[in-house]
Amino acid sequence: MALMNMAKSINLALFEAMERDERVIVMGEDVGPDEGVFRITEGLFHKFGEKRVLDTPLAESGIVGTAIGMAMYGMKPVCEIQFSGFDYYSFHQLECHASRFRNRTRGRLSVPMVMRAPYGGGIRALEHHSESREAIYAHTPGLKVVIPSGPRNARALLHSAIQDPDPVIYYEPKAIYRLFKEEVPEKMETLPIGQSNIVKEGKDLTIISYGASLRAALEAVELLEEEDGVKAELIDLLTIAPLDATLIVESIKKTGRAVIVHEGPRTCGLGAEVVARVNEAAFLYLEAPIRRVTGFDTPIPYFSKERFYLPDAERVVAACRETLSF
Amino acid sequence: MALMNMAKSINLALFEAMERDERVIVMGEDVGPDEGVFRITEGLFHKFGEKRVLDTPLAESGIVGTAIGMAMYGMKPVCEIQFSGFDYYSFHQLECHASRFRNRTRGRLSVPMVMRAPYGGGIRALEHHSESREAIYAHTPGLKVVIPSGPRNARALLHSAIQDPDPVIYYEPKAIYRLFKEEVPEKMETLPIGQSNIVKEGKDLTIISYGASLRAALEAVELLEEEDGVKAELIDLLTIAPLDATLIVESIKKTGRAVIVHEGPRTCGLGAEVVARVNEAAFLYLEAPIRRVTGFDTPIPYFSKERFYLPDAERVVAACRETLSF
Amino acid sequence: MTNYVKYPLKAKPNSVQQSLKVVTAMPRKPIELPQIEYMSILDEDAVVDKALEPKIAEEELKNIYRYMLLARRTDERMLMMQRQGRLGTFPQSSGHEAISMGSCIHLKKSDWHVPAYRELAGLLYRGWSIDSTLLYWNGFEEGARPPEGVNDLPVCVPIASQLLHAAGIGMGMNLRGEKGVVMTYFGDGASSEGDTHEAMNFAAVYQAPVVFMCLNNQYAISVPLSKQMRNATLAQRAIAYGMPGIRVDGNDVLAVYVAAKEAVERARAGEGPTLIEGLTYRFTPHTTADDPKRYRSEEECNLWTKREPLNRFKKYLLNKGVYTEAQLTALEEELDAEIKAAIARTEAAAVSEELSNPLAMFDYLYADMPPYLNEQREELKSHLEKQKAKAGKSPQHASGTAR
Amino acid sequence: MTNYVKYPLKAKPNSVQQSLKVVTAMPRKPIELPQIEYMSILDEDAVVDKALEPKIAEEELKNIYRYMLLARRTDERMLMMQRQGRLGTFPQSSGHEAISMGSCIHLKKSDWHVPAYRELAGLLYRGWSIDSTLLYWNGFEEGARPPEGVNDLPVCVPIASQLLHAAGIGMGMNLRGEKGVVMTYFGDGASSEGDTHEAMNFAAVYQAPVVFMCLNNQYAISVPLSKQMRNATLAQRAIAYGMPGIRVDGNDVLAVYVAAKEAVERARAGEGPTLIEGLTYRFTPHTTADDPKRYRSEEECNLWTKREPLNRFKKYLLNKGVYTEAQLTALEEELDAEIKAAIARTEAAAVSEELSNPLAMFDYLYADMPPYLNEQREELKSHLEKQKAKAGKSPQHASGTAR
Ligand SMILES: Cc1ncc(C[n+]2csc(CCOP(=O)(O)OP(=O)(O)O)c2C)c(N)n1
Ligand SMILES: Cc1ncc(C[n+]2csc(CCOP(=O)(O)OP(=O)(O)O)c2C)c(N)n1
Ligand SMILES: [Mg+2]
Ligand SMILES: [Mg+2]
Repeated sequence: MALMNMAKSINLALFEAMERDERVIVMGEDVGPDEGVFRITEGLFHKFGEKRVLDTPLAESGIVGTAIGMAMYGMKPVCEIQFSGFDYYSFHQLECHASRFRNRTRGRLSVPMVMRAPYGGGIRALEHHSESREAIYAHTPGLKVVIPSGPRNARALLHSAIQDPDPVIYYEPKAIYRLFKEEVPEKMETLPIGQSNIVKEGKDLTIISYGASLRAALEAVELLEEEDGVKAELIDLLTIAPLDATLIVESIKKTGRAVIVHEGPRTCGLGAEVVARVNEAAFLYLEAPIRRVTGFDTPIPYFSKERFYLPDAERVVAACRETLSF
Repeated sequence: MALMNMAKSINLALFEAMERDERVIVMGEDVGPDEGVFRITEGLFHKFGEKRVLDTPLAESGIVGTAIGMAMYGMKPVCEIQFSGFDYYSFHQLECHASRFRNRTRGRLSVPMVMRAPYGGGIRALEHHSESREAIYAHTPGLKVVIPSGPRNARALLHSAIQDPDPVIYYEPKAIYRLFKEEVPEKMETLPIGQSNIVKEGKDLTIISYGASLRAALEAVELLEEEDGVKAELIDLLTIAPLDATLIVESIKKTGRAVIVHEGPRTCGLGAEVVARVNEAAFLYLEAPIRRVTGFDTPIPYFSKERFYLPDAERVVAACRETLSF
Repeated sequence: MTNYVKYPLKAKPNSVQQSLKVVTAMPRKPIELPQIEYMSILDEDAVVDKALEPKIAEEELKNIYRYMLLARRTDERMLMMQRQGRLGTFPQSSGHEAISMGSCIHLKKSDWHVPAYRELAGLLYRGWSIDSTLLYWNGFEEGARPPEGVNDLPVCVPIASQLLHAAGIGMGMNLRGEKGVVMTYFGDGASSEGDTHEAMNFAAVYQAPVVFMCLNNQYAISVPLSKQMRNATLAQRAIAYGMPGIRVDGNDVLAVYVAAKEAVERARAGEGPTLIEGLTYRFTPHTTADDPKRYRSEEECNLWTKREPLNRFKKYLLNKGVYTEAQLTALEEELDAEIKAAIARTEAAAVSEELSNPLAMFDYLYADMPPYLNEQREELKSHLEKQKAKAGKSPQHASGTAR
Repeated sequence: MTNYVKYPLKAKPNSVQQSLKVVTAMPRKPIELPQIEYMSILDEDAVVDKALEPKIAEEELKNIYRYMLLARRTDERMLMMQRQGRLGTFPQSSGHEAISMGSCIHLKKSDWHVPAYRELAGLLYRGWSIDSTLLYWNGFEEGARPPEGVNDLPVCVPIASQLLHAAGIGMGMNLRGEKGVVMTYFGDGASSEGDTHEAMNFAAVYQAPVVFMCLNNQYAISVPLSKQMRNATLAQRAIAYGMPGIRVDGNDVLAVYVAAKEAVERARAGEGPTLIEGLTYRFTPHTTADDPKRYRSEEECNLWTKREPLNRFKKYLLNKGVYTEAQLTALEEELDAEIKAAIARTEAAAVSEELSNPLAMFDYLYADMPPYLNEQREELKSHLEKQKAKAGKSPQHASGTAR
């Protein structure tokens, strides 16, 4: 066991994956000697050298497109897009190719690659450095999307992503890279893609969240317990696509009420999908409308005001109270 | 009045808009002497010449990015992406810029442009020529998204889009370009962006659709009336973003039941958003879960099997019956 | 602390290679640049430049001709089928056979072939069946499945995007220290896409063994070269990436052969990528849905049609005594029979249980089908079963919606 | 039939200009290509090449120096502020002043200036206040609002994307028959993006009056030129687009001045775009968050710091008698006061009611606010009001979540 933050545990997972499987390579802008703008690739260049840790030219489509080629060639590229706000540059490569080669070739070729990118607000960054648009990937058939929420699951999920035979988007909530530490077991772990986690059991309502927003949700759970005596069940999605609908639906069948919390824009966001699935599968159990506490349908504001955009515990608590008193 | 199909009415709108406003220019691949691969720009090059009808190099980001520049320079570019399946190449320009310049510059600059693209299946086209991913644009703050369903509203909506001071995505359901004709009034019309249309009033349930899927929905309405004596209310969204939530919600308050029909993938699609909005605004009126009849969460199959992917009247009818008997 | 984290944390500062010396002498002076050449060997009247003529073994010459011819005849037959409604819209490959065969003939089986969509000759040569081409353009994913043991990617529809895959495969060879060559194809229109730029730059930076074959047929659908670019040749783009570039007569299979041979040899020797521009002409419509009369003159088209590659190569082979007229007639008959057999096979296969099963749309998306996809599969399955049951009762078929 | 549809339906077939003649003579022969030059005028010891020295009016020389200096001093002050937590992370402009001022000095007010993010000198010269820079890098959109009457785009964060806007503006000028020039900026790293390729190609095809100024400071964050590209210079990329290109010493404002003047004159004369590469060095970290020791040596950095542009230009002006030492001291004082005043103003403005209102995030997204956005605005408004009411009761501030 070792106590570490999430930046470190992601780094550890990369290190371990590269050690155990020589097909794994890491590529992206500044991932080499600079060790990544968030230092997520710390030590990798030094240890594995320039044949396995590639500083690329500044071109996102180039990064993802060549990674697709390498994956089909038999490697396992883990490519980094420096900030998720720039991964639109390479979206066509993911949509047209990474997500489709297996289907297109009836299983003959496949694209076992991972695209990592720091996403989300909360670090006083510039425009285009705080986006949270995971729903676009969740809406893209053929991709899987995972989002960790802490050091231990970050490492395990990254291992699962790298070992997955299909392309996985691994979005890193950068606001919590160094926010807290956790015990991470010595032994390498994985975490099945497609399984969500009940962080805290409860009976009065279900709060569903993921990534950095989970912190606000956790805080809200405590506030609700302290101030209202309410026992909320908290689900950490961990995988955004494919959704663990069973877990969500079972919880809501128990509680009858739900609030979903994420920082991406509301319209057609993950929250909408969760509502739609619950509506389909647990309609008769719902005692109140499911509320969405999300980023607004605007670009996330420049950093002097980003905290008003990001869901915080107070907004979550308020939504829960409305749901509970419906 | 003149009877014409939708390909013709879109062409007419372009012609009229270019005649009345010399800032309007048309640009894209093969829009010049070739008059567009679907002949939507017929006659324009001949009439307005190469300063207003631009055959561009084969580069979608180039098309959208230079259109953004022209729009800020004071022009009104209407750019065509040859098939919506290739507009991912230019998505970053829309996400990072077209949708943001007004907000970024606190209203000082704006990007009054239209991006047109034929979308959707049903014409036995190649891979990447039948996509329906309008939800991505609907999920992007700062854009508006409209989708016509017939000759008359296609012309009116295109005029509204061109006159709009902000960027508008105008997706053309190519399956119905030449499927039927309609009387189109002589006088130029517009249709307010953000307003949906009740195509047929009913009381038993609400069917919500748009684009080419509306044809399946219409057929379903008739079948339901004939075979089950059910009076369905049919809403044609016309604008996908911003949604006309009031109209939808009012209808469902009346009928208590709804089915939404679109051909894009289900997860995080437009259907999810409609369900979520209704859940928020009309929870107590709902008598059954809202069902989604959509494309599946796979790429649309190659054309020998695309008809199994696209919602047809039978799938809509089946969903309506389930909803009605819930 | 565990073992896992006991690795060195600090990288050595990278000693930057400054390839760029600062020139301090002040006068304006020209920067030294590599040369870009034009090459043609076999002209349109089948006159050969003896000095440049490559020595090609008879077997190889026959192979080249065979696949050029097979592609041409298949293409022609497909056009007829398309007109009869037996095939979907497709882009003809006729006229592009020299670029395809003159280049991919240099590939070993273990090398990679990354086509765009006019490389039918190369696909057939590489081991794809005529059947797969027919299936592909008739809307069956099965036609995009590369044969076992063949290192090819299938036809690529999103323009220029495949060039990055080729670059990536080449990078992979280098990174893993494996010898190999990647041959990839793109059009003059494709040259304008950002992905083309990124692919050539990546290949150059990593010195990947990639040969970028540009089919400059002077049109991107209706858009002529003059509206596609201002530069006089595509070959000169090589200068932008610090790689060798050459323009050849793309209707001259010998010129393509020589340029591609040099490029492949460089790639195998670890000397990185090459850009080859083959100047040709698309004397057919863009696809069977296109009407070239809208945007170009018949004179222009006729002029270029005379320069097409197959006929001049045939004359060359006859002149050289590689074939007799009689042998060529026999060859035509042999290929015709092959094509007909393939058509019969695929038209039967298309209606077989296996290929007509719509549920396959769910089956290959992921290695393991996620639960929600399985639910959707069940949804469609039960819908189809209900339809079937109903169809048993009424003759009206279910898929009769307006579209 | 109405009037609306009575327009001619058939376009004339386009008479394709075949800029490409087919070379029928067979031997391999070189294609003729334009030359790319290197130019430097004022060397690092302020020795000037008299033959190349441009004649610049004294007022203009002073203007150039003034804004170079103002940018440098603002940048230095901002660094201090950033270290004190009074500003966010920002990319320093120090060292890039010659490229910025040597080029944008040729713009008329009605011309367009499309920066990346190291053109502080140019922005100030064009009429942006120091205040807007301070606001921008402190997380206020208000800092991205171009001043009235100034045809500039704001700082652009997504690399290379602004080049297409510049090309589009230039195309607009041509299409509307309006005279004008667009000056746009990008880095060596930016040169690898697909958008850069597409922008140059569009500008060339439409002969748009655009000057592409490349700030080649030899690093993209940590990635050195040698990993960014294989070609020896960026200027030679001009050949790929059939446009003139030149490399200049980017620390030599006179060389930049001359190259940019020629480019602007060509653009105004309808002769299309130019690519200018200014070779310089980023002697600061990439941004205030960067640690260059990780990837480059101090020796290299020191070597290049000596070549920085401000000092040599100052010496030149002193030698030429444009300024006396005393005048320069006075200028320093004047600019220092300007900067201090701007800091005071913006630190007050930042906490003003107007600039600190979070509801502004909804107010400028569309010309007319759609209903759902208004609902979300109301949602946030009432939330903030509740928070305020609560804060009145307890001292704990609401935004105290972990992030
Ligand atoms: C990204 C993308 N944009 C547009 C298209 C539509 N399209 C198909 S072929 C073509 C022209 C291609 O021209 P070129 O690269 O010269 O190849 P050619 O067809 O002449 O061989 C276009 C625009 C596409 N398939 N992909
Ligand atoms: C599309 C995109 N990718 C990545 C980044 C992150 N990023 C910011 S600056 C930079 C390096 C830019 O290098 P260069 O173009 O040489 O400009 P310089 O900073 O050296 O002036 C990177 C990778 C970005 N802003 N945009
Ligand atoms: Mg072509
Ligand atoms: Mg740089």
